[in-house]
Amino acid sequence: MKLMRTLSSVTAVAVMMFTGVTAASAKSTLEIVKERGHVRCQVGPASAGFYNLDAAGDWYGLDVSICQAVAAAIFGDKKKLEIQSVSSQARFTALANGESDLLSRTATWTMSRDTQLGLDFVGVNFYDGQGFTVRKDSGITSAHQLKGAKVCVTTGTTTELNLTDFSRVNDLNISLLAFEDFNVRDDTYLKGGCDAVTADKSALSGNMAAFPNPDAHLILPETISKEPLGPAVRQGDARWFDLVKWTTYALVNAEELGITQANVDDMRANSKNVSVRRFLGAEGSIHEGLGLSKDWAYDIIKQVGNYGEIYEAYIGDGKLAIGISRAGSANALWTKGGLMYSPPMR
Amino acid sequence: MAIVTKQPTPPRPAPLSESSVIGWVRINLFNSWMNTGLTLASLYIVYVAVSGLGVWGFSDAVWVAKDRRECFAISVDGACWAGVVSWIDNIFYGRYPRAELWRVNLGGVLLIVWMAPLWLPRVKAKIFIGLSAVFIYPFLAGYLFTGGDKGIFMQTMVTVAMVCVAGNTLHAMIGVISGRSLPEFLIGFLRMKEASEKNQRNMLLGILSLTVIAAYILQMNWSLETVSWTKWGGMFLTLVISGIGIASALPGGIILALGRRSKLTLIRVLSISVIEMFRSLPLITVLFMATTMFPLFMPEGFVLNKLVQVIIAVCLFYACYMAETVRGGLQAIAPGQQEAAHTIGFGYWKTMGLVVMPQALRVMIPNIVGTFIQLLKDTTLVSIIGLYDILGMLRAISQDTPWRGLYREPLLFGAIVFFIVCFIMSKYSRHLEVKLSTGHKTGNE
Amino acid sequence: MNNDRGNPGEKNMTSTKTSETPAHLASAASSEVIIELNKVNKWYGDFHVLKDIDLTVHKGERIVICGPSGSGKSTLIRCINHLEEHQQGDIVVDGITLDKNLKNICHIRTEVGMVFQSFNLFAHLSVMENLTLGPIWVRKMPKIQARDIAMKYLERVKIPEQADKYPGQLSGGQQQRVAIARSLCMNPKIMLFDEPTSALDPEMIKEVLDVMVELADTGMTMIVVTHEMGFAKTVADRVIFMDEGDIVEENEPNAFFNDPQHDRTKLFLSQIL
Amino acid sequence: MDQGRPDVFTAYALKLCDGASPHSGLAPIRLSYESLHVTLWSIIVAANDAETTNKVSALIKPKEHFDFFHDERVRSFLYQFLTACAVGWVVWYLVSNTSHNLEVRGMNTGFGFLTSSAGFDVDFKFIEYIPGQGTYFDIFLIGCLNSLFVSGLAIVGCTILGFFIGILRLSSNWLSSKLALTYIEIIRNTPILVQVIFWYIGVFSFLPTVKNSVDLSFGAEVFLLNNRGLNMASPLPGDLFWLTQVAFVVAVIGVFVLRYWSHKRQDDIGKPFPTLIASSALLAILPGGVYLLTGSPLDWDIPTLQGFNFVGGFSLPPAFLALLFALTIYSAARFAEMVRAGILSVDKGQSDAALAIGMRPSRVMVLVVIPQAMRAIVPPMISLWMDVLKNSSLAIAIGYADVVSLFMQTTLNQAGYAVEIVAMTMAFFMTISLTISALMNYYNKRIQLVER
Repeated sequence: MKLMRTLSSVTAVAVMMFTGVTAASAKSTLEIVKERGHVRCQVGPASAGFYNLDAAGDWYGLDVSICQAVAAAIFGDKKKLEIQSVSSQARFTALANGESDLLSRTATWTMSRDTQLGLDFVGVNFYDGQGFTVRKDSGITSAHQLKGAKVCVTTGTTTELNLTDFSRVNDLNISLLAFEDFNVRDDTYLKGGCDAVTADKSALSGNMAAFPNPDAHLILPETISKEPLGPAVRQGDARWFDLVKWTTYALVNAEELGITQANVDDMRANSKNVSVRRFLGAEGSIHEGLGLSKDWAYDIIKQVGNYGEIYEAYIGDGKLAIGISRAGSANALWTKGGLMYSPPMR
Repeated sequence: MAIVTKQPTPPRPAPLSESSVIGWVRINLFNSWMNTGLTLASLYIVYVAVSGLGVWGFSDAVWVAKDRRECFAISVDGACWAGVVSWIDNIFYGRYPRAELWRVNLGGVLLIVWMAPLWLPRVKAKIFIGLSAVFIYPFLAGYLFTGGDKGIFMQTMVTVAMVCVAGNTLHAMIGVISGRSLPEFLIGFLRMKEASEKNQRNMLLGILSLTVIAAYILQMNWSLETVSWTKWGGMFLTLVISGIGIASALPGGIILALGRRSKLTLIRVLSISVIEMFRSLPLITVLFMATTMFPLFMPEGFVLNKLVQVIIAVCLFYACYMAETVRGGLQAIAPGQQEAAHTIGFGYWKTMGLVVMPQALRVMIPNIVGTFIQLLKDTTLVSIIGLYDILGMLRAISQDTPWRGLYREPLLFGAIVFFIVCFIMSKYSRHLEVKLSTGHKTGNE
Repeated sequence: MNNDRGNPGEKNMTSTKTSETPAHLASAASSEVIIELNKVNKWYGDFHVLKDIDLTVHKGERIVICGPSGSGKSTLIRCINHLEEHQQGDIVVDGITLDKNLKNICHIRTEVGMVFQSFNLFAHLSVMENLTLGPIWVRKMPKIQARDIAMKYLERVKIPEQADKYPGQLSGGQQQRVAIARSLCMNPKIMLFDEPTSALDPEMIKEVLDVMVELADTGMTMIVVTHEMGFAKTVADRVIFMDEGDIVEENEPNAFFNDPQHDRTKLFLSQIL
Repeated sequence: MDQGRPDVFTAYALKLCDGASPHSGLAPIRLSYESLHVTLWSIIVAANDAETTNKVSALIKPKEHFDFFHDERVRSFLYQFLTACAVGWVVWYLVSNTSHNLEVRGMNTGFGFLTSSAGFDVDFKFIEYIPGQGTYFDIFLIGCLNSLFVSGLAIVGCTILGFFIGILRLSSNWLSSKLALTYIEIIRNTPILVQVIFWYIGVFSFLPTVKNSVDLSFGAEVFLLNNRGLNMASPLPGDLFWLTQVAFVVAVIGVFVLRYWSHKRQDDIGKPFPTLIASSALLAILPGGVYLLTGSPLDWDIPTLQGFNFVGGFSLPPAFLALLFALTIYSAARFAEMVRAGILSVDKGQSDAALAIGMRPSRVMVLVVIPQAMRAIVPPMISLWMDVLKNSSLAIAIGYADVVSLFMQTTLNQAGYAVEIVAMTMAFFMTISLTISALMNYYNKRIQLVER
């Protein structure tokens, strides 16, 4: 009997020791994060341009930069960040039950998600739309010519829904071929297994870059769905919601004010523009509302850079980027015809 | 009249056809038209496999390249192993900080040192070494991997573990050299042989407490940087999950197997229903259930991280597998053993603990190794629910921008790694089966 | 028991050999040779098991082979019905030489019945099915006729009431007798016995030996590997002593037992008598 | 603490009452005390079942004093009571937490969602389902049917292939047995998930494009294999077609009658009747004749290439073919080992005896060795068939629409209701597994050797 008793107690203790369990009381998320010493950010299974792993084991991408910005804002150090990757099927439940503080993984902001799944979308950091890639030699120039075609799609995401709606609305009687792994989807498409591939246009152009001969394919002009992608937080903590929202706006605002990672020090020291000084904390007290230090914006831009720099580094035409040009797309600044707009920070 | 042969005829060597190669080939490969057909078909299959894979995988494979574009440049249809080579650290250690990799390697070396005495001849008290490896090593390894500040409990357990591993290694060396155990050696060394039993014991306790205090002081200022579980990954994470899985599946399996055989109706019905339920479910549904339901089971604010959820699910699932192995082992033990134990006055738990279970364990060892291989292979399923184990990492290579679209080579590399590990272990379990000359067919395979 | 095959039923009980006068070696030469081994050699890998064995057996003759274990006596009789393959020399059974030709081998095996030390009854078939399996599938005999023959031989071995039992339900002695009946149902010319009684306890040995003695009286050619010297004395025409792959001594029974020539035989007889 | 044996105890105690104490020669004065003892325990004994222990000494030792704790029936009752309380509390605790958490998170519960319409389309389905009108329950049904379809085919495939490779493993041909061994070792030592993905990526991306599909039906354009799947013609029954179906059923009954009659005839005159040819002739002529008489009412919906894709006919997606292939190959390797072990477990003497009565080796295998080997093969085969169903859940890795990927992933993702969806999926797997094992256990008992 003794043997059994010691056995069970030891295993119980071992399990407790491993969990790093924090019994959080009803404190605010910011307090929990500060107490914990790092931000827990949740991304999905690796997706090029937004969040994927490099050979050294570090995460990089647009969504990862958002998480780094939040960490920089709170702790002044973008490294105080723990990134968890959650499968698409458990992503919303993982956020809802407190495993992570911020969900930043190309989740489309839809009404049902915003109202039914216990979370709030803070804003849009990337405007995307679902499109089609076809072979140039197939002669298809518009999505409406896809009558009776077979289209490859990845399962478990809204792309499936949008394709079915698009086919039903234009009664194209499209038959879909669903894949779990996008590699296999593209491979089947390249081998002629389907006539077109449908996904968010950002992913389409990113994958096309990796085709053996990218210029034999083209992305159809039509966008069959609106895909506003943005980070989301748990419902019920307005202060934390504001903090994340204004961090994302800070990135855009910095680009509007022309503040870049390089010139942020000199801008703070001797810029004459009042909104720049107020933004970088040289004067005024816009930071109190968020419960952060006064040079929260300075830390963000110093360590992460503004929205333009992030976009070019991972999405645009930087070394690690997937080659989606920003000019003329919805992701350009509002001054350049895009939709990226930050409310005044004063 | 009797026919008698006086001298025995001398033995002559076997005729040529029996041992010559041509004879052997003729007998074994081409002795009937059906066999000839089989041989030709087999030769064709071997040729196709070797030439196809060989050419693609080796002759025009690219071993060093900066990114996939360069791979295409060097050889379009060859294998691009460069991606796998550059991702080696991720594949084996996941995102564990590269500066801290020594801790993972140390943990592995400690386990090997700790378990080695079990295979060395003339080492006594192997049961203690085995049990300490299963119950005390996890604390030392746990601290090594997670690091961070140590509570009182953690400090004591780390001290005990350090003393244990030092003692075990010393004990094993002495055992191999001189065939004696550590206490006997110490007594002889300090010429206390003729001293009374009592102060021999006091002396040993004295030495023990001295080492414990020394170890405690040693580990006081020894602190490691915290590495959160989210950074664990690759083969390291697979081994952690399957290691903890097998370590807790055994006791769980024993309890469930005893429950299944117990005379108390309620306990029997409960254990049977638990075992049958988990044995009829696929592991993937149990993992999904764990990731979606466990958070709901937790009280308000109590957050169970995903790795623990997965480990609990794997332990529950494999405890039921192990229960079947244990039941097979128990059935292989002759009922006479139990009756003999009863006749000398043993109660139920003593009979089980001291007579039946040790023998059953000996019979089950090959099957336990078999179940461990199954567990190791099944751990790859955690990649489906988002943990970056070895398979998760291999599938992530195709996302990394320089290696976009590279997914065949990593998958093949993973298959080869698993084949090597599992093949060696299955050969070892067959060797164990022969060595332990376990005639009993437990048939859990 | 009639010897010319193909004539169903056992009307004419003529047998070329009168059973009441024990045939000794001289008169056996008159009847034709049924088994002939010359210069037969066999190896297990490179262990030389049978060394230049020469043996001729006449129709109706009863041979007993004895010797220490490992002397190759079981291998010898297993070579006769090709359960073991010999590498050199040739074996002629009932006029057919044993070689790689499967048809010949099967033909010889139908003429040669064999009884094993561990009975080897078909565990998944009842006693009746065990007995009728051969006649139906090998001799292509109608089921009813096969059943009659089976019942006849079950009565011969005195256990007709066990017909519908399964081998697992019978005692060792009963199983061995069913095994003998199974071989007899094939109407063989020769019966081989490979230590039929060494796996039985004492009182069962007697009931099996009685059946064998009665079978010998019907003039069946028999080669028996056994340690039952009593059986050898009463029934055998010739006793062969083998040692380390050689036929050391061959003699008719009372000469063999009363004054053995070879000292190896003397030593063996002193140990077992 | 030892396992008491209540019913023996009571029976024994009763014997004591009528004075016949078999063992320790108790003095009769104990009598009254024992009867009191018996009545006291009747309630507790009722709660226990008839446990057995052979601890005879504990029973016959006369009870000097009424010792509450050491009496094993009390103890066993206490244990069960404690376990019942513990389990009850844990279940209550979990349920209360779950319901509380569900409310806090605003996640909806109840099975009502099964009737609400599902928005997404399914690419491979047996029953009619239009996205938008079809309900989540239809999705669950489609998922279950797809799982059973792939598992059923895989079970048949792996049993046949496994048998063949098992026999090959034992063949005298050294090369083919070694080849079978390498195949088994490779398959058993790599994770099945890697194999499923390998089959999906490796093989099915090498299939030809739609334009030059491989015609498996020798030019009749009925079976077409390409990398979009296997397209085949689906039958469109005309009005009088049911007559042909009836004729077919009659033909099948005819075959059984013929087999029975031919066996009887073989018993009488010994010459076996060529049942095989006769029955196949019957099966072909009777339904064929009726079909022609009723003006061949059946026409086939042949898949024709229109534009990009085949229209008409029934098509199996590549994910299905990959999963079927992976499951069959993986389970066949395990089954081959079982077949080999089963055949080796049959004592060599059995084949010696069969050979000794002149049987040809092939007939020995069929009549003697394999029937007995089946006894050793069937029990592990039961667990193998259940494993095939369980492994079919790996479809989620390659996107084949089985119950786990359709219901447990996509539906859970769209609609929530985690608890209900998980419960329904588990219920599906448990019912199927338990039915397979119950059926096979029944078969297993029937072919058991009759032992003494």
